[in-house]
Amino acid sequence: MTTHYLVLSGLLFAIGALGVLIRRNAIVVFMCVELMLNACNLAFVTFSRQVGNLEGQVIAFFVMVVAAAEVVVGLAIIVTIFRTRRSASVDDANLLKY
Amino acid sequence: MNTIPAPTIEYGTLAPLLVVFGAAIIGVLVEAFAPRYLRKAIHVPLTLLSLFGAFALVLVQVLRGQVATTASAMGAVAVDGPSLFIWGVILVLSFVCVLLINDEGHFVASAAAVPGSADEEEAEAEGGGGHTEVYPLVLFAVGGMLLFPAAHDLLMMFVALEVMSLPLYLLCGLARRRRLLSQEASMKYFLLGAFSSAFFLYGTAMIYGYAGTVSLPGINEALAKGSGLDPLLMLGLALLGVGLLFKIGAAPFHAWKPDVYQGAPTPITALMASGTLVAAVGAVLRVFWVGLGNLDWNWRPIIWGVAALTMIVGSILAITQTDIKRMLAYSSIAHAGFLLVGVMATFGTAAQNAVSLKAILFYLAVYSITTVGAFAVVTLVRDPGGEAGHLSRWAGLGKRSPMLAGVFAFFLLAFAGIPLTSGFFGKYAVFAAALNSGTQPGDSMGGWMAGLVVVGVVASAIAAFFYVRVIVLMFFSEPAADGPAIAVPSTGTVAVIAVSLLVTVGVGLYPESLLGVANDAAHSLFIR
Amino acid sequence: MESQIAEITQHTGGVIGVSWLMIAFPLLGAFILLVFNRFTNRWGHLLGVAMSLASFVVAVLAFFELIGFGEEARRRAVHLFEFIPGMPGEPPMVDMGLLIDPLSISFALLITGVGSLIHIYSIGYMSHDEHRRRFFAYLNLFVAAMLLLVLADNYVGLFIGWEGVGLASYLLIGFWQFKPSAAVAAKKAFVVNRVGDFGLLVGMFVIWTTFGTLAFKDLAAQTSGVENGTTLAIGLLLLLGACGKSAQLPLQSWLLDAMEGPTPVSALIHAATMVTAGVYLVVRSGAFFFHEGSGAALAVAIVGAATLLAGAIIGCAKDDIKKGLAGSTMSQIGYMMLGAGLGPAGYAFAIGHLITHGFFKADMFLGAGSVMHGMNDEVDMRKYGALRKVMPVTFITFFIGYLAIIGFPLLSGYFTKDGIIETAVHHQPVLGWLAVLGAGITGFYMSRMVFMTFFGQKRWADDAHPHESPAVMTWPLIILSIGSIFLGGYLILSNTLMLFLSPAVGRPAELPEFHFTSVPGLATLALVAVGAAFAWMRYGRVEVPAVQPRGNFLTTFARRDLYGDALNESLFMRPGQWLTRIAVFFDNRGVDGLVNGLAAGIGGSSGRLRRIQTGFARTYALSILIGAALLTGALLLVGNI
Amino acid sequence: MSPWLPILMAVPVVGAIVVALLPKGSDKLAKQVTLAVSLLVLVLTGVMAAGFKPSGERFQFTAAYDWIPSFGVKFGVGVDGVALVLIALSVVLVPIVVLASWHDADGVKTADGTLITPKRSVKTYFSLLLVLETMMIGVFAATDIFLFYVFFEAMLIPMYFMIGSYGGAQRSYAAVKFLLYSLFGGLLMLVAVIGLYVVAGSKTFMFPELVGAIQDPTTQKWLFGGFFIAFAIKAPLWPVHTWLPDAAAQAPAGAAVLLVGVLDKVGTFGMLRFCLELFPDAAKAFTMPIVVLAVISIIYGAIVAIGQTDMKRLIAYTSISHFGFIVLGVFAMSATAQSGAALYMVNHGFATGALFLAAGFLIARRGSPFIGDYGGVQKVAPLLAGFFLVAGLAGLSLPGLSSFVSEFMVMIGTYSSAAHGSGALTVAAVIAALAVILAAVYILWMIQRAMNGPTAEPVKLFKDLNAREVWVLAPLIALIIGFGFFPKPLLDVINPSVHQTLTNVQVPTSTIAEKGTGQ
Repeated sequence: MTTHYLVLSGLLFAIGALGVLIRRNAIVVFMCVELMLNACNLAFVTFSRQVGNLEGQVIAFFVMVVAAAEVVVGLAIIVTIFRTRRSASVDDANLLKY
Repeated sequence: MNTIPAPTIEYGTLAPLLVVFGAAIIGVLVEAFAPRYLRKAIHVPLTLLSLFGAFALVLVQVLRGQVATTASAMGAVAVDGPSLFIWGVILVLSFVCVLLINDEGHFVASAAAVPGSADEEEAEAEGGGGHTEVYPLVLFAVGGMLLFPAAHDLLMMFVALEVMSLPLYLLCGLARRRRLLSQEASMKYFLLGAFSSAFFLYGTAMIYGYAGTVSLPGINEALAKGSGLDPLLMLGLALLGVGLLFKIGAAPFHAWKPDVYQGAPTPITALMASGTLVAAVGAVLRVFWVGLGNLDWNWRPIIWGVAALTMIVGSILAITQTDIKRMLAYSSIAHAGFLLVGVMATFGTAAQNAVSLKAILFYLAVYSITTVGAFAVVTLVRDPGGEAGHLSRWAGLGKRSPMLAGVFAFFLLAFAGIPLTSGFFGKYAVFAAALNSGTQPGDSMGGWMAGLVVVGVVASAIAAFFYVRVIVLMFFSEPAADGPAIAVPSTGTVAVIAVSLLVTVGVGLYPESLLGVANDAAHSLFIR
Repeated sequence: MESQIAEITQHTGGVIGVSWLMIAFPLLGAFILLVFNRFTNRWGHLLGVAMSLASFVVAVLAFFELIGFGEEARRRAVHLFEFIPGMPGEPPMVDMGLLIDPLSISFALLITGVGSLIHIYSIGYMSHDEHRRRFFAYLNLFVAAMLLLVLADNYVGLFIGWEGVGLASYLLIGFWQFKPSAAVAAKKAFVVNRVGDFGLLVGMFVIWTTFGTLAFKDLAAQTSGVENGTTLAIGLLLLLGACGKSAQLPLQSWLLDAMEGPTPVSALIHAATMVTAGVYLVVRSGAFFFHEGSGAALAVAIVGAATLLAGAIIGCAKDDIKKGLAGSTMSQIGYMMLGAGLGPAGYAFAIGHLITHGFFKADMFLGAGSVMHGMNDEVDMRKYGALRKVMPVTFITFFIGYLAIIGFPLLSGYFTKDGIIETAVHHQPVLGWLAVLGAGITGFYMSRMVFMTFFGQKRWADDAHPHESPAVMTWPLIILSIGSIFLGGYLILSNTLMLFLSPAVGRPAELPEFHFTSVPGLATLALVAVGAAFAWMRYGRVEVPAVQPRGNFLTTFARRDLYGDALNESLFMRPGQWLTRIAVFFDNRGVDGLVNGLAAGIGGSSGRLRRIQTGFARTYALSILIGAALLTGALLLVGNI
Repeated sequence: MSPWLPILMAVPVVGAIVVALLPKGSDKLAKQVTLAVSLLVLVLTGVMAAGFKPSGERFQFTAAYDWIPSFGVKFGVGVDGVALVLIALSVVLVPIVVLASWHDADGVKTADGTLITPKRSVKTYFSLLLVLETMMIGVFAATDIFLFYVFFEAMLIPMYFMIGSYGGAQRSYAAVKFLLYSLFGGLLMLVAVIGLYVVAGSKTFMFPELVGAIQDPTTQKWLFGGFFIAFAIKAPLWPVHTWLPDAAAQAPAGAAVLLVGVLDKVGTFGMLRFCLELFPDAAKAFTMPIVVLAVISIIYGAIVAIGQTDMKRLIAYTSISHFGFIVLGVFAMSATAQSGAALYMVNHGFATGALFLAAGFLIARRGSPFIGDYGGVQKVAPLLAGFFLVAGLAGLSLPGLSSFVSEFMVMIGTYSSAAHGSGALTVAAVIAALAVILAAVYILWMIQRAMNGPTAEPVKLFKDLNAREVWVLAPLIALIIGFGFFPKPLLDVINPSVHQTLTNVQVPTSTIAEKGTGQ
């Protein structure tokens, strides 16, 4: 029952994490992070049902709000860097190293 | 139907928090409605006053002896002794950092403008003073920092984490010079920060699944009942740890630190290196003591390894750095390791916990204030292209500007933990707490604690090398012909450096002043 | 035998009570001359002489006061000050004091007497040297140190004097330090002496550990009941010290080089006084050497016999007049050691020979100095010849000294040397007959020296204008030569010296009688005559080549100082240099290299590790993920332990 | 509560602040103020020392103020005999060093006019010197172990700057090496200090209260190790000695004097005071290994010294050899040896101080530390050569000079020590005695090469010592000779405190008890 949702959540999280690792485009990377957050939401909701209180569901709402705020900030940053470099590849930005 | 009980909010207790957030919101309004030429004139007093006011409110609580003994805001926020101490420290630090931020020329006029474009020139000509959004953003970040260590449940902690981090992501990208580096720092910090907070959140979810609550005391209770070996719990604990350790920059989650510290505008670096670290360590302490106190058998070996690794990685990698801010970033990593040694010691009886807590609080206070001072000095050493980051440009500074170089050398000695500086007593306090905890009856990790302290000592010795190297450069090398210029410091910067110096020297000579406060704070312990 | 040594009595008042003045006068002289430096240039030498004479006067007065006491009360200790205090509530570890007894006063008289003469002589000899003042300062320093050596009532005081004379010797050998040879010789003398000092030092350790005291007074009664091994060890260690100071085998090599110093120095330090300190030490420490069953005394005698032969052989081959005399000094001290190694029976002869040798050898050294003074400091005897006519006083005094040393009957050396030889033949026949042989060789080489210098043809350098030395130099010669004639007879006939010394060193149960016609005595005389005749054939009758001819193996052996230097070089110096080089290399590369290597290792690992920070955000993300995995794994692992 | 020691510590630091605050261009005034302050301290110390009662309490002139109650740390000071003589040594050396360094920061010109060190900040140098003086007094006076540690580490910093800013060509390498080496040792000691506090559990760092506090032998060994390594580095003992030649060779002569003469003594002082008394069982257990290290130091230092071409390095190696003697004396568990070691600390300060300063004067005339660049100095500068010689002779422990008494006591005490049977220590003493031969070689060979022989061409320009330089060396030489013949004033003060130490270590404290072991 809830196990499936948890597995799905785990899969989503893993996919998100993997996406962050393998995608170059900053937007996609960022979307993968959002995917991870949503995996969390799914887990919260599932657990909410499993443990039998509503906290998890409330948390999911909070997370959505935070994620939205993150999008705002994130896109602003990515756009700025795109405008400067004419590239949204995260690998291109590697002046800071060693 | 059940009636939803009206939440109780302890306004008095939470007042410092509310003042800061309130001021931040007013700042946004100012940004939206006030004419451009007025904005700075409003922002600066508003920001400083709100921080000062919040600090005053903290003081009032402490001096009136009204430190809360139960969690406030329906168990969401715990304004206990350690929280108040941390708040005080963060407020002082942010006040000081605002003075630095206030200085001309650190921030770009228009973040959106492409570097070198006509837009940028226009914005420069028009705005002159740079982004005034900086002020409300800083206030939000400070608010997040205040909330982060005080959060009494994991959700509040997550929200605080984001409130603290999101403005900082932006602030990192606002440097006026070396825009590319700044933007890159911003992006890296953002992506990695978001990545790690996803881990934090997923960990929270797992723990929620295990304990049925995200409230820290609730978790602890559940642990007391349960076997404590649930994979769900372990996974949750690990992922939660990732998020927290990321924020304090412990190895192997430290990679963002050097890049971000180097790229960000120096005043922001100062804020991150001091305020964020303090807040994050506070949060770590709270999570481990309040939330996972019954699980110390499990997490202490892990923290042992992380602490040792962090100290060594930070010290060793700093040796070959050539950029001063980057070097200080690695130094900050090493210091995070030393702090973790203290965290190791927070377990068991309340008395032992208080000793360790006192040590860490003291360490945090002295280290962060010295850090701010050091970065303030960094802002003054200039090249035609901005700050002279490369270490080779610092050669012979002692001859050009003996005062400044002397002060910086003193800060470095404090970082190295030479006696008669504040840093020494910080290091001593933490090591002493660690050894002391090792002798607690029945602690199977006693020998390990001594071992960790020896690792810390070795790391200190290695770390001393790169601090000393800078002193060698400044004092024992001949200045380059076209050496860096020393910017005429503004009153604000002078004040920052003076305050840092005063604290570093004062606490170095008479640590009891600050130790007493830390002691009182620690003795009231975290609300469990 | 020990029972005959008198108890030491504590003494206050009188001249003996202020006998420290003997040391203080010359010390003050040295102090003034060195500290006030240039300001004393004009009258410094006079001050030096005055201080030495003052010391002599005190010594003479003390001597008369001493013989005023009964025989059993002739050992007077004078307490000076607490030198090394003990732990709280305990007596001092070392109390500094003086011991005025027949033995020490004999030395004191010799040192101050001969020393004063040499001081006076030096006024003339050094008159042209711009650093004459400094020379007198060093001479005064030497006298003070030497007096401390013989007068101290404990081994530590003795040792301070011991090294003090070493220092003075170092300074005076290197007086003309701008000559590299002098500088090297000075250093060599000091270093070789230090080898001996090592022995003396360790000897003191053993004495302290065994007896708990370093004072002569307390030692005397305690030797009974001590293990033989311990006394043997002490004896051998002290002997090592004595060998160093007295240039005995195997530490003889420095003495010949020491002739680099001005001639009065050679006379005073390297003939009359300092080099005899070893004999003093052996006699003073007799208790250790003659403890029942101890072989230490035999070792002393053997060393003495070996050295007397070695010195004599070396003396035969030297063309340098001073080195020839130095070889002879070695040899004569060998005799003294031999005597001292025979116990109370030999002590008096050893000390007697020491005193007469002090006179006649000083006489000859000063004579040699007088010759050099007239010959532009030429030392090569092959450049001398026929000097008897131009420097008659020098010749006559030198000749008296010569007769004394070869043991010409009725002169000083005859009595003392013969005493040693006869006692040796009686106690240690082999060594005794070797000593007889040595006397023969002495006859040869001393004759050779006299013939080469004063007889034969002139072989002078073109610019040499030999002349007699001034009165200030000849009078000391005359006085010394008078001593060389009569002193021996006075001391030995009727056992004057032996009886005088006996409270301090004991005496044999039966007093010896001097026989003019004993077998060893006659044999000695015969051999000396043969040696002298042989010398006459080689160097008196025939012309001496002005250039040193190539000698046979034996000559080369002697010329090269019996390969002593070569031996030292190959055994100690070269391995030492190698060891030093290896140690320096090891220190730089090994010990320091390890430290620097560690530092470099950390730095290098830093340089490599920082490459992990690639600058790619995705790499960082990977590190976070790996970290998360590790954390999870570790937690699960720990949880399941 | 006696105000003496706090006053002694305050005077130099106040002086340092005054010097630092003097207006620009008042270099001469800065020097004069420094000299005046250091002389004042000397006088004050003299007056204080006159009131010391050797037969009285062990610690006198004690004072203790709460400093960091949270850590149980007190500002506790007080002196026993050994500390007193070491403080005396420090305050005697400082005015001498001030006078010796008079022109060191002005830009030193050689006899032929080449500038060997550029002009540097005079005020800084002299205020660092005064700060160092405070710390030197403090480190010996501290009776609170934490306070001791604070001074132990903090005194590195002024010395670090003195070497790094005012030293020779390789100064920064030497300064860093010095600092890191010492710091590393210090940190290990810090662990041990904490451990001591924690394990003893008496909530105090006051030394008298901690004596005997640790009973468990294993704990003692670990803590002993922490202290000992720090002190061994400081002393320095083979094989952790290599920082000293570099530091001493690169430091200006004055700083080198304080470094070798006083700072290093903190190591041996610490062994005597802390390693022995706090951890007596461990000290006894480790006696043999330490004695072996000490003997290696003695011989090794001497042999390596012989091979040096650089004068100051040579002197540094001789010091390593001498420190071997001191360590040997400390751990020989014999009253005589230990008194000798304590006395050696003082005498070595004078002797090596004089030697370093004389070498410094020589080097200032030529600009080269290499022995081979000199020759025949005696001819042109007899005074300099004379002082150099006496200092050198003190270095080779010539009897009649102060170092002899101490070396003699160390060796004879070691030889006769009853602590460990006579065998091993006897051998150690005999091997150590070999150093008297090696010492003659390294000192006299140096003198032969530098001072004797024909006068080298550049040396002909040398001027002899001027009045200032004579006043630098003369007091040292006077002390060396004076204490050579009359060490009683020092030993009378040292002996009771050594007695106390050995009582705490439970070793026979009588010199008499040492006797008779050879029979």
